[in-house]
Amino acid sequence: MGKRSKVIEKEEVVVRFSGDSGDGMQLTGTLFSYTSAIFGNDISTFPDYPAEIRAPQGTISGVSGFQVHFGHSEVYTPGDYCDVLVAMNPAALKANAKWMKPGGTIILDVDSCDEKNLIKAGYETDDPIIEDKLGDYHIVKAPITTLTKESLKDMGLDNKSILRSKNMYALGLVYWLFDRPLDHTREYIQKKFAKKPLIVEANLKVLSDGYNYGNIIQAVTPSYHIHPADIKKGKYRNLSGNVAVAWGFLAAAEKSNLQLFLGSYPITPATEILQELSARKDLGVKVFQAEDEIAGICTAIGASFSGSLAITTTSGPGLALKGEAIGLAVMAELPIVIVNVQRGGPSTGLPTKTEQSDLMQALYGRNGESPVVVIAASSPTNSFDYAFYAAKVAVEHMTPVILLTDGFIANGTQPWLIPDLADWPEIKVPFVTEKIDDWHPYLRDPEKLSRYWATPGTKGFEHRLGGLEKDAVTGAVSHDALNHQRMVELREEKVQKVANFIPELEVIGEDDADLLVVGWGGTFGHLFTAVDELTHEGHNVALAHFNYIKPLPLNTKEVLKRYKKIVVCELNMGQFANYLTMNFPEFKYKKFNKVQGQPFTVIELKEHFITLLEE
Amino acid sequence: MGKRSKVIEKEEVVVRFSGDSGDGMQLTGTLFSYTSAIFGNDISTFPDYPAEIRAPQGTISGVSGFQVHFGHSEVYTPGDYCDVLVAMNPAALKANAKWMKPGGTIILDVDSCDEKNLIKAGYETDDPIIEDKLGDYHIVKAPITTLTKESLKDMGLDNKSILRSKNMYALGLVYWLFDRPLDHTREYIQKKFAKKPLIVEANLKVLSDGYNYGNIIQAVTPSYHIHPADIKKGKYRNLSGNVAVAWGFLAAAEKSNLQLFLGSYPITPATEILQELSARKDLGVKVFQAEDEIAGICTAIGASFSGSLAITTTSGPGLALKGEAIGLAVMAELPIVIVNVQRGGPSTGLPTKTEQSDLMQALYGRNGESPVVVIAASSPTNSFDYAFYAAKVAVEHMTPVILLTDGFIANGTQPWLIPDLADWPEIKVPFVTEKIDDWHPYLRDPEKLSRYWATPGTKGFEHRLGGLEKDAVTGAVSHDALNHQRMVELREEKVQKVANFIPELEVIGEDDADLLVVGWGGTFGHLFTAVDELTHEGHNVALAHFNYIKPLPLNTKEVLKRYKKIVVCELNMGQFANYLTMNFPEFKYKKFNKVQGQPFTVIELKEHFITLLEE
Amino acid sequence: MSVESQIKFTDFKSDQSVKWCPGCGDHAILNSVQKAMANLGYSKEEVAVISGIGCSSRFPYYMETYGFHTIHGRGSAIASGVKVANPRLKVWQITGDGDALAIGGNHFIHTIRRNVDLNVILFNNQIYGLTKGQYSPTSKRGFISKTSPFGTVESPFRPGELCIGARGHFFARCIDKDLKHSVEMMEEAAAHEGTSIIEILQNCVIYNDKTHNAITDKAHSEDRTIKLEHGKPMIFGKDRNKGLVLDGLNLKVETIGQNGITEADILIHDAHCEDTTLHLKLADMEYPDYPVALGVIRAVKAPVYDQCVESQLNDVQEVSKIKSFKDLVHSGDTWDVE
Amino acid sequence: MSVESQIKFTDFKSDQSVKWCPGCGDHAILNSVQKAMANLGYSKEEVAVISGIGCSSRFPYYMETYGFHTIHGRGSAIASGVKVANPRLKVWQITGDGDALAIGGNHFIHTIRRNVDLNVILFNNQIYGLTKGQYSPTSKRGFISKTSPFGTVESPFRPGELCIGARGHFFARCIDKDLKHSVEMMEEAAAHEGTSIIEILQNCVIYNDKTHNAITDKAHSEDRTIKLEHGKPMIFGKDRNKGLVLDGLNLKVETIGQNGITEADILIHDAHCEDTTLHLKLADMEYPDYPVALGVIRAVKAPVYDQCVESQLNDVQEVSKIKSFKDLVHSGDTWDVE
Ligand SMILES: Cc1ncc(C[n+]2csc(CCOP(=O)(O)OP(=O)(O)O)c2C)c(N)n1
Ligand SMILES: Cc1ncc(C[n+]2csc(CCOP(=O)(O)OP(=O)(O)O)c2C)c(N)n1
Ligand code: SF4
Ligand code: SF4
Ligand SMILES: [Mg+2]
Ligand SMILES: [Mg+2]
Repeated sequence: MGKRSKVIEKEEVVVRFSGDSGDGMQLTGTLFSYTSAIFGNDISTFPDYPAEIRAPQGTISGVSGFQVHFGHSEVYTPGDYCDVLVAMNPAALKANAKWMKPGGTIILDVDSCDEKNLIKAGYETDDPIIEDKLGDYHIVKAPITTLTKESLKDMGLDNKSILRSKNMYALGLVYWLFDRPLDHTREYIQKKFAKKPLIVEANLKVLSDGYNYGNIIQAVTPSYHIHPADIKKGKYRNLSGNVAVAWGFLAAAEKSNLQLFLGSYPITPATEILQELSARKDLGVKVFQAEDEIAGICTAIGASFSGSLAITTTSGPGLALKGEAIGLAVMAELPIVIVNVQRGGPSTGLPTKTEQSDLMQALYGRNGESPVVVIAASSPTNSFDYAFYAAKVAVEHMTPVILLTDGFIANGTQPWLIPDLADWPEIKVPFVTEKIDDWHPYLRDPEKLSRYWATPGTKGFEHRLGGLEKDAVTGAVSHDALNHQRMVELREEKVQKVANFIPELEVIGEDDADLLVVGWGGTFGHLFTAVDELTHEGHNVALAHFNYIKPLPLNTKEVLKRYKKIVVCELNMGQFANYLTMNFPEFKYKKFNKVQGQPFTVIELKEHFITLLEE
Repeated sequence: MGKRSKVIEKEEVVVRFSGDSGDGMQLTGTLFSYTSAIFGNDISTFPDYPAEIRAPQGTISGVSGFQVHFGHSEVYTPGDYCDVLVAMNPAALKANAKWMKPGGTIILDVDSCDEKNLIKAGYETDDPIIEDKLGDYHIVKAPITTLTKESLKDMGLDNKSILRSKNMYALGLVYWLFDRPLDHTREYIQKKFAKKPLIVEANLKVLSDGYNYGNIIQAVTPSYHIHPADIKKGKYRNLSGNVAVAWGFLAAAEKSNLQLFLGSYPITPATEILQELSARKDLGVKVFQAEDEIAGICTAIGASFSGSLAITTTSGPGLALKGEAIGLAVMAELPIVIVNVQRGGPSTGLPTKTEQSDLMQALYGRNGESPVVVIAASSPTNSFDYAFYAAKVAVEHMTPVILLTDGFIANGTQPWLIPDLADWPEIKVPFVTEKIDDWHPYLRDPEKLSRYWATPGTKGFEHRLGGLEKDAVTGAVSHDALNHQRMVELREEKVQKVANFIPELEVIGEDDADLLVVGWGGTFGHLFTAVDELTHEGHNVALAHFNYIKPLPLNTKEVLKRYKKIVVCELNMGQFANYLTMNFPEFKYKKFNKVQGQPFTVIELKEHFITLLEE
Repeated sequence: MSVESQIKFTDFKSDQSVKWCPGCGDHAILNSVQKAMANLGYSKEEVAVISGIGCSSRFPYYMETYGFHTIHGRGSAIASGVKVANPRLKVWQITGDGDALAIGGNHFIHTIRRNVDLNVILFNNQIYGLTKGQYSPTSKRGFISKTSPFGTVESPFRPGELCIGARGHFFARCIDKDLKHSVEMMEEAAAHEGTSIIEILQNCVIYNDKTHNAITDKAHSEDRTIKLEHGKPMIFGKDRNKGLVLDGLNLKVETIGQNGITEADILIHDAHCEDTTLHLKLADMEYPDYPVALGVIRAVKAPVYDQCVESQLNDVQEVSKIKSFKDLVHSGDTWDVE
Repeated sequence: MSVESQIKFTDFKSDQSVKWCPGCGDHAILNSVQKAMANLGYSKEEVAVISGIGCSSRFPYYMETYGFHTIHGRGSAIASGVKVANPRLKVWQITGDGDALAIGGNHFIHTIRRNVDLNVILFNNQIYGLTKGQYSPTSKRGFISKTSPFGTVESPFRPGELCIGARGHFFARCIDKDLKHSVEMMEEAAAHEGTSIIEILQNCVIYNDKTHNAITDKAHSEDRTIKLEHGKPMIFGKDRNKGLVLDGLNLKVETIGQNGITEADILIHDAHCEDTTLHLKLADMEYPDYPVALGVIRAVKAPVYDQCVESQLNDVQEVSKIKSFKDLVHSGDTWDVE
């Protein structure tokens, strides 16, 4: 490695790879994040692709991006603003320049800045840097296309394949920028194209040439230095929220010794869970790709009746369709987990964007008094944990559980310390097998108020379930007035009893903080980072983040009571704040809401909290 | 009329006709209520039939009842407890005795009290009167079966037809009891059986003989005397809540000059609206009996797009199925009214019973931030009014409106002063027809924030709607972050603007009342009666009853502010109380809830209110 | 026969009192199902009876087996889940013309397409019974009901035709009150692997009384229906002298002994033939032009979904190196932090 | 022809940029629809294009007519509402194999059964395109996709068969890139009163490229497909020397000039015949056993729902004494309080 003009020491860095949908930016970003993770940084990533399958080339709506945030200490979000932007065409520059940190570095493929592309991107002059007033950034105007062609000119590759390798050139250059080894990416290339040696060779060459190009331009380009993070020892892998959910259920199935059954219908951004579990025939998962969302949940309810660990996965509009059937599971008191990966609504809304606007739907989107447990994951990797716990609660308490994630954590990835299932809690399945004298289908566990699970095939426990109101004792159909009242109350109490089996709400920060920030679900990373930074900056701010929504943790009231100022931050119009108000009207909640299909930014959160502190 | 042993003077009386499903009690009750109404009493009725189509004869689950409440002043409920019970068999007695007022009169067909029937009804001795400790009531042990047979013995009728006339004998006797004319019932019989002269003759004879039997037993039986009510002059008819809803839409269609379109799927207890409108081809109603609830609303959305006054009708589980499509109407900003006749839930629940547990579903049962207008009718006859206003709001504000009624008011009837449509407000349809220069599909009325209605067939206004987020100005698909925020807010504001066009909340009672009773929807009659009686008994109690739920009337806060004690009474677990808490957390709400598939009783309400007053 | 076959049909009766209207065809069907299950030597615990909502769908409550009275129209989907999760169960679905063909139409056709091993008993009374008398998707054009006071303007589905249109492999038809034949049909359906549809012409005494009478009435039934049996000639009539022959591509009723027709000219019923042509024609025959076909009209072997799911699992598991959660999470790209 | 017919197909293009993948078959179909509408002399305001959700369903945005991109699977129901409410409109429904046959299956078959006057263009690419490549109800058994990495274990629907099973009266098939023929099919569908289904074999370049290639590939297309025309013999092949004949109840491919077969032996296509036998056989023909049938396979007159609704209204209104709300509320049992 040669001498560098300037090395910028950083705690953490955000890099964004962006280009046209066809430019391979998702792969580039993924490879970079792997290398960083293996190097020992903590990372968080987020892909951001167009709503269209193949949006028009060269336009802003066709820009595909992949953001990697990595650092020397723990990293909780993919980052709001980036230090380094790789822009493979003018549209990528146009779309992303507003997300640059002051003083950052932009690597631009200047070859792509021809008139046609500039116009498509909406530039009016031939100098996008000047036009967008980017003079204060370090601009690396790299002729990436030319250099790639140059690099491969003697290899006998067709032009299309050559252009396809541009992304490896850019990646090589970024590796140089951060002084990272090429080994992992080399291995990947060799494995992936094993059957096409020429392509392997080309990609490896371009990667190195990109790296070396860094050496050539080092006199004028700053490079970055980020130490490895001090993270827990062990074996890691990258995990996205959607795969984490799938795997959480696999773990629960293994721990409970139940067969995993998924009934589902594809829908963005939840489809990947279905896809992952469809591939898990090796672990005996039965996946039923249903004709619609209703059949998705109904096959799962049937499988639950049969004694499987039954789940269904969907996103907002699909959850709306499942409402009636969820009510059946409530009445029949059968275990089932409904995963809702929230996206922008209402209606078809913004299907590829994130939002938290299905909370009320999860709580109340059914006829009658129809209580279910609602749990929300708050990061890509803890989606594994909450899928596991959702399954555990469903089975042990014989209740439907709605697990909420969102497009942001579902698509984002984080390094995941591979767990040993032996360390995870047992899941005790309330099967009945031996004859109990006064058994009846609605006999209840006194502690949980849940009934037992007698599954077809078990001799002596033949019984009938159904959606009509049931006698609290015999389980037979009952139209009795007082029995109905009792059952309505019992179903609610049963759900409330779950509170005795979940952890208490933890507060990050001091008991006497001047402001309690409250959040739930996928906003954790941003809220935590904002609160953490403010704390380091000397403010007394605390964070209470909820994963258990219904029932709320037992100490919720006690926590809220401690703080004079509470602000509930959500990516909706205030649904959780309203829910807290219903439950604890004695406290005042300020609301901070954003409904833009985008996560919060740490900066806007901090600004807002500071204003609140000063109020 | 001969001399009577005792005439009981009453302000109001509750009569319950009850017998086996096959005994014709619904008709008997209906005829009696007509006669009372024509006589000039105010009335309120409620039928109460078994969940089964034909429940086992002679059993309690097979009892069919019809209750009539009529009085000399206004009558708001069908009454909790009855003064007079007609029991055609032991099961009817068993099922209803607990609903008798002290000192009331029971007319029992003693012929039906054979061993078989007594056992079926669950009696253990051969004297049900003693067994059920009914000694304090006036018991008229009438051998109705024998007397009917006797009466018709020379007519050459078959035994089945003779037994079918029993109900007319009982009805005749009840007419004697209340000194009511037989004319209307005679006319009815003549019209109904016009083609069967023998049956006409038989029924008329039995009716008279029943009446005359009263004269025979008068020495030992008290009779009742109720003066006509002082009700508004005019032409009246009887109206049930379901027919009222259907007619409200007919009125709105005529006023707005729109074609009425109903897309629906049968479901208890909403089917009658579909049936009534299916019969209204004379008024040009297009009814689409759909394959399911989803198609029901979707055809209506299509018809709305085409420019019809489009409605869909259902009950709880059906509303759950319509959630996704309601979201589409929210996004497309098309007018549509969704009628939900609430029944006992969750799931299939108690389909023939009443409940108010779909309020949260109506408000939130969809994905995303998806605001709609929610209106609730509060009596059988004002279901007409609120159907009309629901249609008016939907069309004038270009928004989906959910109209809530419930099984109780849907099946109940009241006399209805036939309106003159000329007195009803206009419905101004926001059609665009003439070319506007900068017209675009999301151009908004500045006052209402609603868009205009350009329907296919209108030249020059071709445009595309859809469920994806729309640009606030052009209406084109937009993934823009800030536009989404703006649209989410706009849709909410549009619904809130409706508050400027609806009446303020009225309080019945004093501004300084010690207790404000709050209710919504179908509980009005019971709440009002309870509050009214307490007021007459010297308590200072007021009632605020809501028909507009979303948006709430503009003066809601101001009303609530006045009272120190507020109790929200609902047939659910506290959904409206929670909703008020969300909106006005500054007030404290006590909850009085009942979830038994039954309306409140005035007595339990009064008792509870008195306890609260004493607290 | 196994010991299990000692079971009596009364063993399948639950303790709940049956609440259908007196005279309703459902009573007879309940008996047939119980008889068939006893004949089949089922044990109670291996049976799951799944229904949707409707008068007919109250059925599971009356069966002393595992049962699930679910929600309207979703019986097929729920039953599919029950069976796929545990293919060892005998899964019987009870449904009505509204439940299966109105709200449940999509699940009905997809279940048939997938060929999940269910025995589906479709009670066709051409009416919505439970909601008190509205026309259904099988009501005849012009039918007058509470929602069609001037007659419907819709053509009905013909369940057999729809079943075959959805690539169905088993379709049979029988009459509620003909217990013996109904029991036979149920046994055949049970023997068939894959989705078996039995359409039972069921009488609703209250809202659509006698709708099937033209053909089910004892006086005419033999002349107006034909009981098909695989491998047997298609002969019918009180005098067993009428039969079906092929006339070009059409079926035709002929009288044996007239126009030179002999028994040898009569078509032989082949329920097992893959081709749907004749099955469809038989299923679609309507009185008075034709006798209405009863019996097993179509019974063709085909891959069964729940079995395929199992065997694909087995195949993959045999070759896959991933045997446990642990294998999975340690496969692919991982790294160590030391 | 009227003045309206002066309209050009470009008049039907909206100002929105078309966002399908380059090379997607949808582009060609868009052109065909616009050409057909221009040929039909439609005016823009009388057309309503209704779709569900899917790549194909983005179609309405590209049409300068009234349009509604609704929710997944519900296009048929919404289009039915549009048409029944205003029968004067030309209502075209755009749908995909997932939209129409997975989630929308029930509305699809009921719309067909009712025979609502819609022109339904079914884009069959045998894949869920918009959600990025899962198998659909028309994907072939064994098909490998993101949700069937080991091959599906389901048999596909055949849209023509399902359409006929639902009592369909118009079914046609064509190929995305064959504009001329597609335009013809659309004109025929438009001329047909009642539900017209056109299945278009559409190529998804990204997730299921070349799935139809065996038959749509220029080199073989003429030998592997047959373009049916009403009243014309069923002849096909590059050399126009192959034809379909009847062999018992089965269709058979013969070569004219071989085995003594002459043109006179070849079946004549009768699209208007009520009986479904041959239509079904034609619709079900699959390569390589048969050529795949293109063209109008079935086009039979039948009562049209939206027309029946109107005429029933008129009939009742003619005889009813109730002409207004006022008449209604004053009819029947009323009384005066004075
Ligand atoms: C979601 C939903 N929609 C509608 C209903 C009302 N409903 C109950 S049964 C039924 C039709 C029953 O008809 P069918 O399946 O033919 O059964 P039958 O009563 O005739 O045996 C309807 C419309 C319901 N219970 N749930
Ligand atoms: C209620 C609902 N469920 C699922 C989806 C996700 N989804 C959108 S399009 C689609 C399938 C599209 O397939 P197809 O109709 O064949 O259209 P193509 O994209 O192939 O043209 C699915 C599953 C959705 N948008 N809404
Ligand atoms: S209503 Fe008809 S189908 Fe229902 S139980 Fe009665 S007779 Fe049977
Ligand atoms: S994904 Fe397939 S169907 Fe969708 S636009 Fe691209 S090529 Fe066409
Ligand atoms: Mg039926
Ligand atoms: Mg497709």
